[in-house]
Amino acid sequence: MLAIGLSHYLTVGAILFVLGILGIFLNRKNIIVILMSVELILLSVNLNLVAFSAQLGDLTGQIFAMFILTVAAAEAAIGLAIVVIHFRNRGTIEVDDVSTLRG
Amino acid sequence: MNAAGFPILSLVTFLPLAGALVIMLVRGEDEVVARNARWTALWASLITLALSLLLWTGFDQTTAEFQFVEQAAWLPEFGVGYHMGVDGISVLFILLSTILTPLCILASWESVTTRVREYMVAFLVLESMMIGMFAALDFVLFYIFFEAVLIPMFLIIGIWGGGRRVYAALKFFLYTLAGSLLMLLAILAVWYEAGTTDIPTLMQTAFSPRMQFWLFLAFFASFAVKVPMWPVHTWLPDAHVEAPTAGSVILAGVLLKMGAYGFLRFSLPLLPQASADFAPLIFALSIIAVIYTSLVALAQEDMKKLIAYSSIAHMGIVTLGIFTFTAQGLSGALFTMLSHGVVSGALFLCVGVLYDRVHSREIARYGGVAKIMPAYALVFMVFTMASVALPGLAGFPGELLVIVGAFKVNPWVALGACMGMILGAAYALYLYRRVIFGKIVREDLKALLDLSPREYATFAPLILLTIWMGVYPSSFLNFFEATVAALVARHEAALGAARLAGM
Amino acid sequence: MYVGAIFFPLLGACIAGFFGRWLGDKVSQWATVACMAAAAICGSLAFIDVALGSAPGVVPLFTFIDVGGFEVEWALRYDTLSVVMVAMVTFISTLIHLYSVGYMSHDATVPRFFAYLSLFTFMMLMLVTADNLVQLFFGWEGVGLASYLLIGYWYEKESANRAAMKAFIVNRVGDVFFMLGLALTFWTFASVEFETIFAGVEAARTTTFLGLPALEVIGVLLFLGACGKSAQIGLHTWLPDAMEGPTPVSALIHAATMVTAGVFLMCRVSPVLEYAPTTLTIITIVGATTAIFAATIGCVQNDIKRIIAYSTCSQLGYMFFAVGVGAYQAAMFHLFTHAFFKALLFLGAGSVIHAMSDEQDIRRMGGIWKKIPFTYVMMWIGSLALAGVPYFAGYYSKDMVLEVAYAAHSGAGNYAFAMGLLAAFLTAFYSWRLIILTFHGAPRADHHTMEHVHESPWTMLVPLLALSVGAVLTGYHFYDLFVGHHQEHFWNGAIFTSAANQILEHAHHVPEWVPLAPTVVGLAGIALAYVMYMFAPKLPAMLANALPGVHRFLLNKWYFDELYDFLFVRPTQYLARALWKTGDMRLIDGMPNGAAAAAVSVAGGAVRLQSGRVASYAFTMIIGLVLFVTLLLVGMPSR
Amino acid sequence: MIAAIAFYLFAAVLIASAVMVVTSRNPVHSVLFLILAFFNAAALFLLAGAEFLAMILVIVYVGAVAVLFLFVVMMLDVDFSAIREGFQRYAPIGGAIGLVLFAELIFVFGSWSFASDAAGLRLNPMEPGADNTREIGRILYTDYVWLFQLSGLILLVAMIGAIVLTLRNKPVAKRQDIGRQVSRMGSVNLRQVRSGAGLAELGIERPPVEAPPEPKRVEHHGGGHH
Repeated sequence: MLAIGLSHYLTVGAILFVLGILGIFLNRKNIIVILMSVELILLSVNLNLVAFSAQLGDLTGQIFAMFILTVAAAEAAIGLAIVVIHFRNRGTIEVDDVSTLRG
Repeated sequence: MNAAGFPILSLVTFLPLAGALVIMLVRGEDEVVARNARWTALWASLITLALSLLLWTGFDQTTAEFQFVEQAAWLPEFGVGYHMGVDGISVLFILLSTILTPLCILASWESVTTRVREYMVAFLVLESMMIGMFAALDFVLFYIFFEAVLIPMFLIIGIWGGGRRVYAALKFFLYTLAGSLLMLLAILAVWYEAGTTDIPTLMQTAFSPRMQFWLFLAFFASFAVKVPMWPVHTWLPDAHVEAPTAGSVILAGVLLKMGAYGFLRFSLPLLPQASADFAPLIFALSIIAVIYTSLVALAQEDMKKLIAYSSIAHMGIVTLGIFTFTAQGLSGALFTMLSHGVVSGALFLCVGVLYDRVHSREIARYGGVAKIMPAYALVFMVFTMASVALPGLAGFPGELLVIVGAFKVNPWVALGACMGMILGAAYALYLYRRVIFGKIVREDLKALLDLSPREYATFAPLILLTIWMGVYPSSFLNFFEATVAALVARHEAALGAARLAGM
Repeated sequence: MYVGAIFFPLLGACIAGFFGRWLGDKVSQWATVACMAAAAICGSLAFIDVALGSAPGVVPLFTFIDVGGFEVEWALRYDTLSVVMVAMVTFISTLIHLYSVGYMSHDATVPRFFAYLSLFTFMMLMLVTADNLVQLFFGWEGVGLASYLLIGYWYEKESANRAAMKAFIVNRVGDVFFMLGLALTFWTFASVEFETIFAGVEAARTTTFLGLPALEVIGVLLFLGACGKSAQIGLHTWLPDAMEGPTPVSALIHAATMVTAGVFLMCRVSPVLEYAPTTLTIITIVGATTAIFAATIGCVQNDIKRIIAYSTCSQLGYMFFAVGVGAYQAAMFHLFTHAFFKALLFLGAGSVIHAMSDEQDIRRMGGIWKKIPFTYVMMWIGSLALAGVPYFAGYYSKDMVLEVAYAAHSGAGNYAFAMGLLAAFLTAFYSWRLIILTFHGAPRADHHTMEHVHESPWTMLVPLLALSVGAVLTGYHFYDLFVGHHQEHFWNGAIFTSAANQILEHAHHVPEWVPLAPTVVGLAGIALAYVMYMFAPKLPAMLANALPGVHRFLLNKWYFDELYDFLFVRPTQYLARALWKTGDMRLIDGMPNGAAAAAVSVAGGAVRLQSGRVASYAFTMIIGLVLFVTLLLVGMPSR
Repeated sequence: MIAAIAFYLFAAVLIASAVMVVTSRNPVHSVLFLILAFFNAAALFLLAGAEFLAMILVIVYVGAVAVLFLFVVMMLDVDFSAIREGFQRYAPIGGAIGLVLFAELIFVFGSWSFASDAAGLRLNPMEPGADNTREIGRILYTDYVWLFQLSGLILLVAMIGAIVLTLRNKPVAKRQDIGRQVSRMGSVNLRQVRSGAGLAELGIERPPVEAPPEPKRVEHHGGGHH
């Protein structure tokens, strides 16, 4: 029980993932929290990759995690930029109002 | 290289295209452009007509071989080539196209006033594609022309048509396209099987019965829509009603023949077994078409729609004749196609004459026209009678031959076709009676003018043709006699071989 | 000469039809008359040459159709049968052209009328000189066209248009059978040329078609075709209505020539019929029924032309049953004489109508015999010939027809004889009913009309006179040639009778009361007419009141029109509408249009999914992910 | 033993803070909890032996991303109470979906095992005793150099994108346009100005206003072609 194995990491990753998804549902109006939830989800993925990497002794997982990190950072930057200009234009960050995409 | 000594078929095919190019280059004020476009189009089509008459004189009627053949490598690695040539089946259709086009241009001389240049370009392109389709001896080439015909016609209906033109044009386009896509599949299958798309080569190729079955269905889908056969005919009345007069003329005169031509050119020689197997189905559909559409025509309130339905009935006779596989039936079908091209085209022109004056196609709107337009009444009478297959006029020899041919195969089928004759007389005379006869009740009709010289010029060749075809049909029948005989012989040989193989 | 007889009328038609507007009424009408006269001279010369001089021949023109053994030539066949018709048609047609000059003088479009009339004559001549069935069909349909045009000549009259259309379409029904018969002939004999057909009849006796003897089927089909043209019962409905046309038309087409085309056809194909006994029986029965049926209707009609039309119908019945018992010569003889006296009657009636300012109802005539004595006499002559009073033309031919029917000694023959006798009685009765009501008694027309009653111009009277000569003399004069002892030499093989068929011989040896009977019943009919309309004018009304059912039945022409209307016309109209509105617009068009509409509505639904709310998209993605994982799990192979 | 306790501790804190991230009412708190979550995740990475990644997580996520979040949240004047409406409405469906997903994930883990030849299929096996950072560097700069460059490019694009998006181009702002300055032609007169003279004395020099060009005169030839 006390030996920490792969499954422990995976369980933690799964919980984190579900929490991230829950976060999207719960804060469906607040786009900032949604972005944070996405970060959580990505974190859970990273956790899984690292866990597998450690278990198998294969560095590829960590390399992958690094790339994910990069993309996550870029995503956060762009996402927040969009939030900022949206707020600047509309005065709110409520996602429900964003429906001009409907066409 | 061929009897004429120069590539006459390519010349005839692409000359109208050159004319279209010239028209497109015309610049200037609208008025000038329109006038130039009209004259250029007329001359281009007349020169094409003159050239195509060389086909008439130079054609050797005694052989079933392809003549005036031109061949050039195109995609040799795929067995696709530029191969043109005519035999007895196709040569007269080229002539029909070249004769009808100048008449159409004449007929739209005054009635088309907007975008004249584009209209004339569309017509010349249309002519070019039609001729190319009838002359093509390569499947891919054929398919290209076959499909390309759609585009100018689509534009002609969609731009210069009547009130519901967009609906009609779309319906026309979608129906035809849906069918021809299946044909594309079939062509691919044929190519896959035989490794070439050269039609004369393919005619020597025997396909397995299973393959024939599917190929026939695919071709059938395409050609049946084009003919059109019941129950995929409903695009035709709409297209006819909305199309401008000249568009209707070409549609009825040439475009409908493309389907039947396809049957003759591909289904019969390439797929003899499947053709024989499917003949009962075609008979049934044809008879339904003849009786059903004749009845529907009887109830029409729109002149063009009535004539459109009558076209479907006549094409039913054509498909019936083709699938009798007798010399009489085939010749009759070919002759009916030609005569129908002339007669129904002329009928649409007749409607156009009234439409240009009154701007209505409603039958109830007219009555008593004979009183003020006696010459017109006579012209209309000639074509009406030709349409009901009165002996001595163009419609009769074809219909007679088809019925004689059908009688051998199945007397009841012949009886069905004959029912069409009765109903045909009924709807045609009913139309004539309501439009031409009776008392003039509407004031505005009293001021109508009789035919103008331009209209005389349009109708005169058609009347001459109608009478010529009726009185001396053998001058036309001789053209396809050898080809039809060869076709029948090969068909019977193929069936015989299949029967032997079956045993 | 042979070609001229046929093509002069066409020339006349073209002159009047195409150039009438520039030539004027006078020139064009006289041009057609001249052309017809030339044709008549050629025709008569041909008659002398071919029939009397026994020199039949064929004048080939050019190839019509030649497809895979189906060879048809344009050719003029001159044998006795055709030349009799040619002579008669050209002669009567010339007279009627002449008559029309007077009759149509007040019409607005005279050249058109003459063009039609000449066109009709040309077509009729093509019909009778045809060398093959297709050319015959050309003439057959051609006369149909001409009759359509002529019936509908006054196209502003709705009833005329309707009658014209009816005539064309009813004829078409018959033509269909003709065409089928033609097709079967071709597949039986491998030819449609008469020469080949007649030569091959013997060999074709064993051929069967659908289990029936082919010759019988051909015979019945051609007979049905003839029924349409010759207005036999069932397909007769167009003939009375055809009286909407101008009177010369009625005389030419619907009495003398076109309607007899059916009889001519039957005689033409006599070699085939000779081997089709069942067909002959059918022909006999139909012919006899028509004879009596039309005669009964004729007795109660009030329109002067309709009465004569029904009488035509009835006389055609006579001809048919003569054919039916195998006496083609007798049929031709009756056809020949009938043409004269029936044309005379019609033209006389035309003269009456002309005099009465276009009044056709005999109930509004009467008391005019003193004012138009010439016409009156002519009508008498015509009626006497029609009723078969001795020494007039009809006497010889009708007697002959009834004698052959009696001599046939078959069930059908006896039926035909009885019906024929009864019809002869009725014929005489309604003829004199017509004469008495028209010419005698108190004038029933209004004062204004009566003042204008006048004899017709000479152009109308000359033809009457010429025809009356024919009506008196043709019977006596041609009896020997047509059906008498010289008949074999005269016909010269144009009519084929098998060796077993000795009906004409038998007909000359019937019991003595048989030739006498028609005369007796004819006179009785005349007498009855005098009693009922001259001496006791109240009697007809009483009779009609006593038997209202019968009277109405006859007055409504046995309800044939109503029956056809109910059986064919209305269902067709209903079906046409139903097929169009339901079949085409709802079902066939409904499928693609429905598919398009479905696509539009699905797309509309899909559009609502695209709300533009990012959160919804995110939800959808997540739900999709969950579903995807579920799918993976379910699809994962269990271990 | 110690490691196990540490794992449970960090994992518990990680999950707890993640819960707080998604449920806390104030986004500032959310961000702070997010930072806490990242720290704990980094600790877990450390426990798994991925030291380099753990450091990167702290530096990049905590140092850059989370701070960026914090900036934005604090910078934008958002009425967060309004935004929280509907929080309850979607909780059940979110919970249900989360539960299903969680159950599925657990189910996957439960019924899953390594392939027998997994060890042989490794691309970059760790050598026992090797330095994690050194190894990663070695691989990253050799085998994955293109991908590495690409990720750099992505970051560059993201940076440019963010700048372009948020750059305010106010029309009133004054900017120097060197091109216009250079291309300016001699419309400015140089003049000797007495030193010490103010604008009030001299007035503002403006370039002379050009007179509008005269309309072009159309010449009419006598009898041109028509």
